[in-house]
Amino acid sequence: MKSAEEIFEILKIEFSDSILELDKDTPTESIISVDPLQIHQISKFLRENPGLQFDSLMCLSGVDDANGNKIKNADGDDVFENGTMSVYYNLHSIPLKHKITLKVTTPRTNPKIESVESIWKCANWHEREAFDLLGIYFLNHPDLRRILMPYDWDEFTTEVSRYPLRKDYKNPEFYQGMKVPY
Amino acid sequence: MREYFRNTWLGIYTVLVGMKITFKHLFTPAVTIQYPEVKLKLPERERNRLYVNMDDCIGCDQCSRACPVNCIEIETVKSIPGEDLGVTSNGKKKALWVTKFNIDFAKCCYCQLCVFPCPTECIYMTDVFEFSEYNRNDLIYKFATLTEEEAKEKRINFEKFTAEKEAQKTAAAAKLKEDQKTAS
Amino acid sequence: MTIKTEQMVLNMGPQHPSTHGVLRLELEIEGELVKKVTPHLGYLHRCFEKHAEAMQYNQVVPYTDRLDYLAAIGNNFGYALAVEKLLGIEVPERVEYIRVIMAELQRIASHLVAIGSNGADIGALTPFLYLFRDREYILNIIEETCGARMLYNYIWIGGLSHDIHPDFIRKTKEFCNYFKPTIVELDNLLSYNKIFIERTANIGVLPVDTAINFGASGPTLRGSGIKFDLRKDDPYSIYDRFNFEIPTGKGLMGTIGDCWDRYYVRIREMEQSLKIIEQAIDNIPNGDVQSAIPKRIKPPKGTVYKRIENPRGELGYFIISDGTVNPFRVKVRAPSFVNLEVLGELCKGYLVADVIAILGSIDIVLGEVDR
Amino acid sequence: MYEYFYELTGNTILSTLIVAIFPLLNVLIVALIGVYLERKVSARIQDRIGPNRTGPFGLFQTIADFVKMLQKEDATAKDIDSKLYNIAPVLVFTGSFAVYAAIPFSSKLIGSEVEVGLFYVIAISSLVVGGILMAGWASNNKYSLLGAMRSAAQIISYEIPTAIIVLSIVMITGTLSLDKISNMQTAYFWNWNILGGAEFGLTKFLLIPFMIVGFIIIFISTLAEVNRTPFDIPEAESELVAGYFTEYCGMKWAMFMLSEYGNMFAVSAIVSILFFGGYHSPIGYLGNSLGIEWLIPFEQAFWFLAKGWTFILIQIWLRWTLPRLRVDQLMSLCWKYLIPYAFVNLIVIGIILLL
Repeated sequence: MKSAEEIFEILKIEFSDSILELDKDTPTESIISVDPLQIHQISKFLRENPGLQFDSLMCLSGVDDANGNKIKNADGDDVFENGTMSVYYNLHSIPLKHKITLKVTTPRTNPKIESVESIWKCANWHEREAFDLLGIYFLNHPDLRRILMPYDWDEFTTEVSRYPLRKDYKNPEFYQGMKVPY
Repeated sequence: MREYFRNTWLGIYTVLVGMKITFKHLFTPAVTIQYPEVKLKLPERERNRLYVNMDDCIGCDQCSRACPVNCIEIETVKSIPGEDLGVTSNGKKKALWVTKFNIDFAKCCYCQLCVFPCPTECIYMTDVFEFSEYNRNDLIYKFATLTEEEAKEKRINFEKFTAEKEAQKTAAAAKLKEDQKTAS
Repeated sequence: MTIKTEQMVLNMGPQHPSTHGVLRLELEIEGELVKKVTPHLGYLHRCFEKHAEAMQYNQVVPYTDRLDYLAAIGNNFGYALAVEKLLGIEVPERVEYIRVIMAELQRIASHLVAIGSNGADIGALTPFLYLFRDREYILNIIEETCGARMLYNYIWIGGLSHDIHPDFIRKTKEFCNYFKPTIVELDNLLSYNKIFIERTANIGVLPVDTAINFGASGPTLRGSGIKFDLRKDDPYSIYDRFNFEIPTGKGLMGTIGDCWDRYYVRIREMEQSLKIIEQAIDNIPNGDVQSAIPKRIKPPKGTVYKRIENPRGELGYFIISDGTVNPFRVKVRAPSFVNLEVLGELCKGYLVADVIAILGSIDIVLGEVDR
Repeated sequence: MYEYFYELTGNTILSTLIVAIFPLLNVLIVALIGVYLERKVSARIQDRIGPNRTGPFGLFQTIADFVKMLQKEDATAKDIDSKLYNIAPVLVFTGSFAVYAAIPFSSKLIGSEVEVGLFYVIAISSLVVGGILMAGWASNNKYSLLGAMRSAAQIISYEIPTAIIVLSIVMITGTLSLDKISNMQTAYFWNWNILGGAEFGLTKFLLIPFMIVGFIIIFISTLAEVNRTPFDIPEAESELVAGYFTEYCGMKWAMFMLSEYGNMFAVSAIVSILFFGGYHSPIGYLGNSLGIEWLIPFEQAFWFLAKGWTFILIQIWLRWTLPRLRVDQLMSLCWKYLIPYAFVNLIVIGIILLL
């Protein structure tokens, strides 16, 4: 059993630059921010290090941070500019019973994060969901398709109505000829 | 070989055990009820269709705000002095005409969140559960006791009253100005 | 002479008697042999996460009911615990006890449906109806207390919507006594039936390491033989006060981690739930169940991930608060969603009929998969 | 029967049609009451009440269903092979109906007293397979196709243990005529084949256990031949929606149902003829003791129907108790269990008869 601080120290030694910070301000759990393009390496280490053994990925959640400036785009919709997207990884070790939360942040335009699908298979659908609802691209994901939304959602929608869980999402007017807000 | 005969034996034996159980159930009384004729007694806390006792409603809009699906629609008109709206059963004095109190039961999710904040306990859930309709619009229940004309009248009254008040105010202001002017 | 064979694509669902709702499985089959299973989701997507962002914290509770509609108490419970952790409030003892009893009753009710529909998928319709009859007892008990049969909105943040009904304790005890012989009957009628064993033993074997890697949880994970139950391993509420065992798959009829093990774990879990209820029911302290409910729920900035053991597995709520009355982000780690992913792995090389048996043994609820 | 009407009318076609009315009526009644019983018994087993709205105790439920089915639009999919699609239900029904030609309902009520009745029954009931395959193929539906393939494999495989057990009965009785087999088990129930046949002696007592085994085997395999649970995999509801008749509706669907229930009664009748004395009463005839000759055929018909219905009830009871086997397990049950047991049974019976 290790606390988040100890794990942070271990990671800091192993991956000096990729480990960005330890956020201890949140009331419930500490969050380790890492580099989005190194998450695969770090995850692999976390899983295979005998002192850590994070064998289970409890949850992977994409979040639209809704920061940056709110501007109006050409169509007159409010969109965010220069904001960020985050993905939170809640890890757990069944044999050692410790938990940790990782966080990666990526720019809002063209968000790219390394996939951890090859380390924890359950990340597959979670990542597809984050891609589907937030438009976060996971590099090296074997099957990055929409999962909850229709597969042809892109064809009928505009920029602001493509990813529903983004904070600047607007319902499209029509989908396959059907009026969306009925 | 032993396994083979064991399988045969188990196959026959477990089937017979199952048949014994189902045979016993052939003669147990049915647990179902004949619904439209026989109805279960519903518990007192049953959460089904909402009912609003308009005599007690003070038009505070709290239920509407508590509703997670926005199925309650309330419109109110302020009363003008001199109008008596009566008091609620727990002694609160009403000050608003409730001109519209619609609940859309096609949307309602029967969560009871609207019942708790009501200060006069006038909205509550009843045990009525059979209210299907052929037309979706028939599921919008209108609880407001005022008729359209009355509601219109109240609105006009209030507008008149505010207009009068406004006129008085402007008159007063004008008068004040004039007074000041004359004073100066 | 070589016979030319072709792979056939069989669409199972979204309208199919045994996909437990609107799940579409794309089966690639050779004859009856399944080569690949691709689940397609989203037919029941109701935008829970987007909705939750527009609601106040307490208004989200009725929406959580509709995730796993067979175990709505568990959903309420997890959400309430997550927000309570954000708020940092302690709930009264009485509330904790009632919550645990309700959650365990709900677990039994949910497992009854799971077991019954697993049997019905394999063709045994009669046990299914017997189990629904027993489930009715539980639903009646809960209905008497909170007024609803399926979508309870019972566990609130910081308390409960109602105190228990005066008859609650008596009826729950009656149910415990009534239910024990029916488990025996169920075992004789279905669990030890040779045909049922043939259909489920050695089918859909899920090894432990695969199960953990796929994030499987609940009976699906325990059926593979690992003792992992959040009620023991990461105790929440007051589960650490009760004495119960974690049933695991032992491979009694075949290989460890087969469909029969997953099925049997559920039956044994119902017994353990009864044990917890019996320990808790006599010790409910007095108190006011609504005393800790905050007037205005406005948690401080922060994130929380709280998980509980729902009947189908680990139900996690990941909530980000930005300090306003609305949650900034609510992500549900739905057990069925994660467990379903393993289906593609399990079904390879089995027959079409086995896909049904395996799907039934994983026990998904589409309301939770699609959210 | 046929000869009687032929003498009466002098017309082969007319007399055939008249004779065919009795089994047709029987099939219709079996389907009507069978469906009702199926629903009522399943309801009782499952602690429910079952149909109880149409008529007293819901007795008219099946009639109401039938009327509904008649009125239904004959909706068909676009890409079906319409010729085969339309012939299939007729062929299936013909197969199951033609079996009745050789079944003796009583000593007087026999369609045709063919000497090779058993042979005919086994042969003609295979016609059903053709119909099912046609239905599955013509529907242009993958579920139907899978169901049809399963069904063909199943019915053909299960004919082997049936035939072997029939063979052992033929060895004991020495005839293929169903009427003669029934007549050999006349008078009292200890003369039934299941209790070793009519001849007393050591052979009879030695035969009893093997006849019981034979009965169990033939009962299981006939269950499989009529696609009843636990062998209803061709129409396995939870896997294949409805198997080979997924795409059928209205009257064509009703034909399949009719033939299913007709088949159920037919196989029950065969089993009762082979092992339970056919139309003969287990306790002697009232007509004999009262001296009323004409009463005997009616009594015989009663006993025959009673035996048939008993087996139908057992089939229904089994259906609502057991889960369903998988297609390969069904095959292994047939080839690995029933056929070896049936063979051993046959050999042992042969040795006993040699004694």
